[in-house]
Amino acid sequence: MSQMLWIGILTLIVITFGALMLGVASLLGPKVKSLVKSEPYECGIPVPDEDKSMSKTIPVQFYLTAILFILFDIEIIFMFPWALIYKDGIEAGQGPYLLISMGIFIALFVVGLVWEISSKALDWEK
Amino acid sequence: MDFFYIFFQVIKMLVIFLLMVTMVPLLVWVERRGSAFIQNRLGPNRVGPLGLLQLLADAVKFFFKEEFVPKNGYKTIFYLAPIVALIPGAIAFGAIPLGIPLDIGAFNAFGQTWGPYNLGFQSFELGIGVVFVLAVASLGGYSLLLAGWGSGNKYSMMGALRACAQMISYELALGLSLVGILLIYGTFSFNDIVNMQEGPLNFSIGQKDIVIGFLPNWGIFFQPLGAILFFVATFAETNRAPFDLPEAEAELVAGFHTEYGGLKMLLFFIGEYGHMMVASALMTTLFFGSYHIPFVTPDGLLSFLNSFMGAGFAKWIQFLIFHISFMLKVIFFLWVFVWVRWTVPRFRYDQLMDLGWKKMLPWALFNTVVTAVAMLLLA
Amino acid sequence: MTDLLSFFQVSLNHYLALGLILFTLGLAGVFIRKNLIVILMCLELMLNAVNLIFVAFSHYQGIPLGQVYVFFIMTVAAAEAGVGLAIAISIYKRFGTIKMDLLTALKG
Amino acid sequence: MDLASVFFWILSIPILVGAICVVFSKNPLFSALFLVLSMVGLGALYFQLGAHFISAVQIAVYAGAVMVLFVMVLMLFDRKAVESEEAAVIKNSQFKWLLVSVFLGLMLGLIFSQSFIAGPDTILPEATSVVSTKELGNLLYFKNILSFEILGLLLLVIAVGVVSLSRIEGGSDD
Amino acid sequence: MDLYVIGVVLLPLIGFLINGILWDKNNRIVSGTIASACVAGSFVLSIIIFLSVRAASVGERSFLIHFYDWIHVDALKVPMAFLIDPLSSIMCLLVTGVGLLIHIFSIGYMDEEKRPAKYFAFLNLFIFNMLILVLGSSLLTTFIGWEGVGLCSYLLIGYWFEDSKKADAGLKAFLTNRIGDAGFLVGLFFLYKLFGTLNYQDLNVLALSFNSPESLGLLTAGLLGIFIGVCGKSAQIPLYVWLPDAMAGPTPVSALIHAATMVTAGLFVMIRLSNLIILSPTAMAVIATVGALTALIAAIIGTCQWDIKKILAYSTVSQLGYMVLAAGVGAFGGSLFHVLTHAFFKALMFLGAGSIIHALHHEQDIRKMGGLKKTMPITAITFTIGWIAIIGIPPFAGFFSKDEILWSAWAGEHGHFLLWFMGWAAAGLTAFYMTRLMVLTFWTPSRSEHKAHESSPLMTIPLVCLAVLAIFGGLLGIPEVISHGLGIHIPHFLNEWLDEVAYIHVIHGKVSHEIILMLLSVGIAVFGAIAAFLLYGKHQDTRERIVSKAPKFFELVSEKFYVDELYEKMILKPLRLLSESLWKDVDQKFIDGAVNGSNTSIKKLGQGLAAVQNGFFQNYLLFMIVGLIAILTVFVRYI
Repeated sequence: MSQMLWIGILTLIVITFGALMLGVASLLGPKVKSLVKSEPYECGIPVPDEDKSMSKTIPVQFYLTAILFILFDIEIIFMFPWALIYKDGIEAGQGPYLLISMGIFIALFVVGLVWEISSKALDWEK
Repeated sequence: MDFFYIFFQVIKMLVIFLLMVTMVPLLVWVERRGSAFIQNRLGPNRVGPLGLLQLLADAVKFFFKEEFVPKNGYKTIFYLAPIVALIPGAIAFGAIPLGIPLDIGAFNAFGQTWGPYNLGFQSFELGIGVVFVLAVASLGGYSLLLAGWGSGNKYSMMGALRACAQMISYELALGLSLVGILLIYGTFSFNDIVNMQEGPLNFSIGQKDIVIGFLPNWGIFFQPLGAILFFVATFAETNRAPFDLPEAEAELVAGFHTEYGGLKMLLFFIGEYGHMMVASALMTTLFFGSYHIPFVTPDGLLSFLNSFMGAGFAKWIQFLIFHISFMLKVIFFLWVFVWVRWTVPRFRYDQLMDLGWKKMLPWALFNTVVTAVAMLLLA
Repeated sequence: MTDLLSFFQVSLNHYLALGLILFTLGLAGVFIRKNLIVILMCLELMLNAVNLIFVAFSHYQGIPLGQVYVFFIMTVAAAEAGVGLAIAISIYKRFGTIKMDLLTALKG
Repeated sequence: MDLASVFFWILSIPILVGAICVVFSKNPLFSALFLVLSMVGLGALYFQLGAHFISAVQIAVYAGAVMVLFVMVLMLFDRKAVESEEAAVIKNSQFKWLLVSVFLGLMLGLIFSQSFIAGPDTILPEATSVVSTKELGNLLYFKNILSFEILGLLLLVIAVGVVSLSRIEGGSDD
Repeated sequence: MDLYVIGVVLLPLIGFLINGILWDKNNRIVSGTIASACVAGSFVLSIIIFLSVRAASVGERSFLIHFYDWIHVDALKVPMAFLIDPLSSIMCLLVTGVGLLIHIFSIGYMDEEKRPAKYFAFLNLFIFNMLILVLGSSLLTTFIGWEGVGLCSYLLIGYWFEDSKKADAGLKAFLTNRIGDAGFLVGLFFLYKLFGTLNYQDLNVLALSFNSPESLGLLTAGLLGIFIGVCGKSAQIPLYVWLPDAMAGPTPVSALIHAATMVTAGLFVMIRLSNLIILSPTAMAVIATVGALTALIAAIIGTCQWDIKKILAYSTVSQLGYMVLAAGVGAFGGSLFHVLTHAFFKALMFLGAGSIIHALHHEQDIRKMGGLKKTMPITAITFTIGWIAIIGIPPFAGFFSKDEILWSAWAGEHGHFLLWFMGWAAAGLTAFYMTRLMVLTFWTPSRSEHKAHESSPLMTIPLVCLAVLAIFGGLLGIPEVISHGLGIHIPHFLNEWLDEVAYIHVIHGKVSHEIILMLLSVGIAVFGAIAAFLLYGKHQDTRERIVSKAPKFFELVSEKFYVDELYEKMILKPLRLLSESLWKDVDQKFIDGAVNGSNTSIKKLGQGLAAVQNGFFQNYLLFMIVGLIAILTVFVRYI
């Protein structure tokens, strides 16, 4: 239970350190208001916000990577407990059972991955 | 849970955090000197001996930079991003044991005797060490997204999205590569893992135990492929070296950093180098036997030291030696980071993602399956 | 004074109350907000509330099985969020908006 | 008031504040961030309740992956479509709020009446120790192996489904 | 014996079937001969039956021929069986005999008819039904014949259905008969309720042992019900309107159906139930008064008619009134005697009228006739014989039967002076209009533009036969007085014949009274004849004067007392109004309204509910939450 305490304390330390740094910087730093400076940094033709070409066509890759990340992340998380009990399982003679069950799971994992790769879902443009 | 125990704990945490924070300028110095050395030039040597104080000068300069927020950015998110960048690194680093636990004898102060304490040289030791670090690492992505969204301009947004996409892709490989080593160790807590790596390399095939004297019992020998995958994944995780396309100057105008300057930029650097330190620390603890010195066992060293100095003092020396060995290993890996950054050319984004999804992930999976089958067959 | 203090002594009810409040907030969110993404988020909130209650009960009843179910709920919730957002995106592409009050095609 | 209670009250503040802000904030992105906050708070609470591995999974999966997806998707939409004048909606749906609050009142009445009748803690056994991941693993892989395999299948189906969903006409393959 | 009965009944049916098959062949000789042959066959068989019945000893003269059980429902057992006994055998003779003559006549009559086969088929069917009616062993089997006969009368009256008036007449006949049949059925039910059986033989046995005064009311009701049927069929006061209109059919049909056979069916049933009728004096009083009234009124109307067939129709109604009067006063033998005699001379006169009409190319108005004495000698002679018979001149049949009825009306224990007086007056009027008819058609100079010529032998032979029968018909029942007067003992043949079957009463009036009555009736007949002869002969002007003195009365009489218009106003109009209102208000507004109303309301309900499903998913959630709250409230209160 006490470990919670230390984690809490550590986060507090970090946050205060960061806030302190920013506070001091904003205090010490000069305050010169000028329009140009606060312009968003643009290189090349500034694209007005409204008709952003992105409004209708959404690059699918970002979104796809994220969702596939979630799915495979969960599959990896499922592997952790298995990894832990695998060694004891072998001693207890349950080794093959565990291997096969996880084998099926990994097979599904592989099938999903192969399908993803073959379906060119993750291909980014050049 | 008496007063002194808490006091010592807090002191310990502060020391560890400051250790990390002070390491950062050092690393920057190493980076600048290293890159100069690789590119056959001198690097900063004006300020202080060998340019060591250069970083101090930079820090002071940063303090006096002006703070401003871009026009259509979100003020709160803009300021929140640097702080969020700090947190994951620091907390992850806190979980990793930096040295041998220190036990302080009973002493009396304020009229009562305070019992002996055994302080582990880490902020907090958790039963779920490894997966905790992974979880906290996954929070790292938010700083990028917040920075991108807060600064309001299209380039930083695109840069943030790309950086985040890259990070999460390699997080997969990171997690999967760890599964292999976890299969071997069978536990999450770092202390157990470190204790398992003591003494010469020994494993059992069938009923016979095989001991190889000249090799230390480190994780690398059990999981070579896992180690390599892990190390490469950490490169991508920290947006370092070959994988630093998102905030590469030439490509996307420094990606999500574009709008940041001054101290906020420094905080981002601290965050980045913090992640690097966590990565190398993980590397050493999981695969290179943390503070263990190859042919020396902690008790052996202690008895050797007792032979020519007092018991209490010997314990401190032993604590110090092991800590130094751990730090040496970490510094070595940090150097590898710098070394790789200035030698390997940068990946193109789609190559980078392909590597992550189509190369690293399958290999990590392969590695896990092979280890599992091997363990079963050789049990 | 003591029963006031005892109120602060945390028991299962407190966890249930917290979970319930979260659940109701989530329900209200789904119920009132018009933005599809926010609705999905509130859905996640409701599921988290359920997880909390599961863990609380498993902790206080001493049955670790509760946590296994939390495990399953998390995966299903994650999958559901993914699909939900996929649909949200295709709706956005198709109708240009994700305001729920405009999406009333499915009616009697 | 042992340490556990203190932690509960401390942690419940960010969780509740986060949850309320999720429902009430005008900008969906802010509601997403507050949701992350509330999820991390919940993770800490799970740790508190002895479910260490579950708290790590909560932070890694929920806070670390699902919410990243939400934030990414929100960033993909352009501002106009996403930020909608929601304030009015929240304000003028008093009846719905009434309904929800009635529901809350009833449930709370249910919970607390239950315990008061039987006394604050008689009905509930004393808190038990921490559940180790190994124990969890044994349960998962020996007793619920079937649901585990089905979940694997589910994830596969979702993976395939999502890709095809995002490929529906209008999807930009550029 | 069974074979003969089957033969009698089935032969006309076979004739009907054969003609039915030859439906649209227009060879009247072939179909005519087939029909007549069949009826002739059944006539011969009925003679054999009559003789065998006569040969049987007096006691057991009734033979029951049982074919199968038609209706067998626990208590109710109605056998399909024929009863051969004196009454049915004599009726059989009458039906087939007169039927045969009329068939032969109609072969000649139907010369320019398109489809004679159809006509002869219907005629045979009619004979077949009449035989079933007559031979039936129980009231129900009689009822079958009763209905069949009604059907055939409808078909034959409306034979030329192209002419809507004739079709309406047929319909009118059928409907009035139906009303009568309804009454008949009610009576049937009462009797069945009372006696538990409908067979005549059982009924007669039960009647003898009937002595429960409290069920007398039920018996009277039953009998009156049956009497209503009789009124319908035999055209008595309330339901006689159809007979005059029935003249729309071909004349042989009128002769057969509306003179000889069908109309007498009612009487046949009354005679069958005579033992029952005797038991209830009230029923007899009702029957007698209705009979007398019909006789008087029909006679009055008959005096002012100009259509030859109408005159004969009203005279038939009046004569039927006599028969019913006889039944009413208990002289069942007398009524059967009058049935027979009337069949002969009325059929004779109808056929005579038929040949006149045939000759004058369908001219029926006697004002346009005249002078036929010379041009159609045989018809004229036979017609005069019929005329003498009907007005009741002693040697001829008419006198004896009418006299017996009047005598029993006067002297019978159920008789009454008034009844006799009405009968007597009707007899005078009958004489008046019959002689009027004779004068206008035969004796006055010809007024018709057609050149009349004697009909073919086919038509005249039946006329002659009937004339002979009309003359000698009277011998069947010579009253005691006359036979006693003449010294030779001629048995009242008919009464003895019917004794074992029906109730034959014996009148104990003084002989002098009887003789005086006879003289009175002959006197009134002669007076009527002379009056008509003068008024329509030379002294046309006095007739005009009498008529001008009370024009409205005569106009009333010629318009048949506006009975039809009365019915129209009293019964049909309200009926029509009722049905119209039922149709408009009840059916359309109420029932349709309810039906349409229900589906429109459901549609509205549906639309209301559909509005709820308006696509806003939050609404659906609203309902869910409301439901949840409801459950919770229940739960909270009951934990």
